[in-house]
Amino acid sequence: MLDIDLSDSPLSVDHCYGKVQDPSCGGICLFVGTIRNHSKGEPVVRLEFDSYAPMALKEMRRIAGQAKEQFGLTSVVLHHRVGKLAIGDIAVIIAVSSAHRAAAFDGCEWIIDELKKDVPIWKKEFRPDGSYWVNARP
Amino acid sequence: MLDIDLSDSPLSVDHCYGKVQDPSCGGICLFVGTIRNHSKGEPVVRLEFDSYAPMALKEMRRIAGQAKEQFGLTSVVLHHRVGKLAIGDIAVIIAVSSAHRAAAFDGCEWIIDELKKDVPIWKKEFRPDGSYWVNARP
Amino acid sequence: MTETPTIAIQLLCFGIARDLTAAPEITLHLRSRPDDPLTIAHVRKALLESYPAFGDLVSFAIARNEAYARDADPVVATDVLAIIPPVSGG
Amino acid sequence: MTETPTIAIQLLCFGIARDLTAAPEITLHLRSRPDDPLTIAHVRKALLESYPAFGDLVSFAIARNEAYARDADPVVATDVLAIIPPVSGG
Repeated sequence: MLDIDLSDSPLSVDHCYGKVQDPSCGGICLFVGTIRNHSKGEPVVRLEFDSYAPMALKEMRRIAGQAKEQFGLTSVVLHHRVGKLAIGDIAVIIAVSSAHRAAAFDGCEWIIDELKKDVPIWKKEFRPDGSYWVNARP
Repeated sequence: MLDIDLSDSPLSVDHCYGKVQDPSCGGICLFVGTIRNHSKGEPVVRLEFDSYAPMALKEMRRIAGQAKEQFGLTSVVLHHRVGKLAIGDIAVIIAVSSAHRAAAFDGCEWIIDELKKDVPIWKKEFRPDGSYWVNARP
Repeated sequence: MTETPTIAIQLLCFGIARDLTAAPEITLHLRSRPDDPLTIAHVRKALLESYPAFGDLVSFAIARNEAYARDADPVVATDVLAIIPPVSGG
Repeated sequence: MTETPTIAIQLLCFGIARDLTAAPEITLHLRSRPDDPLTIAHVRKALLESYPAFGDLVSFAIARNEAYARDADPVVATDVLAIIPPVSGG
């Protein structure tokens, strides 16, 4: 099972856990990415995510499907938030279930690494001295 | 922060997530171990966990503390269920937060590996043909 | 010698691209010659000529029909193109 | 030659150990001689003599005062000992 979502509503860890839970699986790994109050030594006050939604969903589905295949996962949930977020809010949840726990850890970590490389979502950090699109400038 | 618990009440993923969530941390990894409906090809109907509670709590605290130190984690939650469990119930939740996500994945996986080696908790599987203490006999 | 007609190429703008163009979408007018058909590389070059500020970014990709495109990929007027600045999700 | 008095050693039983002894706790009576003071190894040997079924397990450890003990570790009457069959938590 693959469940992919881009949402401007708050994400729920329990909800994502419930979706991958399966009586045949013993191991579930989740990664939760949250908004930090600092970035490269600078304070961060709040944050906005822009996305190219149809392409982001396609890339997320591709990554989740490839992980399921490559690591032999049973289910993959990949939910990303967009819009305005406050410190501590959840930006992304990845939940994967597997018969073997090593595959769950490896698959979950691979998904977040790939997501950060390829999915067209952009983070704008609001600091006391202004706002910055993350990674955009050298 | 370390939070260690052995409990005969149901475990909550959201509760453990909330405990490690921290405005200074960007990466949280959780492992959830659940009761499978099969084990080594045999159907499993339900399960009981026995524990040597004071020693189990000491070992859990030692493992969590060592992981925090070794992987530079911010917080570690390690909750294990005891008593009678049904298929799909949560046996263990490990939640760790960290500034860097690679450390969160590595620390979380190390904790479940160590827990399965050292913590004095015993699983009795109830199958259609009888009940068996897991790992006890060759 | 007849002038090759121009093709209007629309480019969607996200993240910092929207700030640099001050628009959610821009149009570039490009020529596609039989001996030099239009590719992503031409679009990239035309974008940098019209909006030199894109040269200050770490990099940027161009998506065609909601997938990453390569410089050599052909472009036709009905393609949906988008500027993809360095991503920062997660 | 005077007989060395026996020491009563209590052992807590968990998991399959409780099934094999049919009790949550057993008592073994052991001698501690000045030239051969009581250790975990003696307790292990006495347990296997009184309850040979422990020999059928994959292995078992003995905990002393809520920590894994080694065979050479000394044992006194006030120590809290426990039989630790192969664990299977998680």
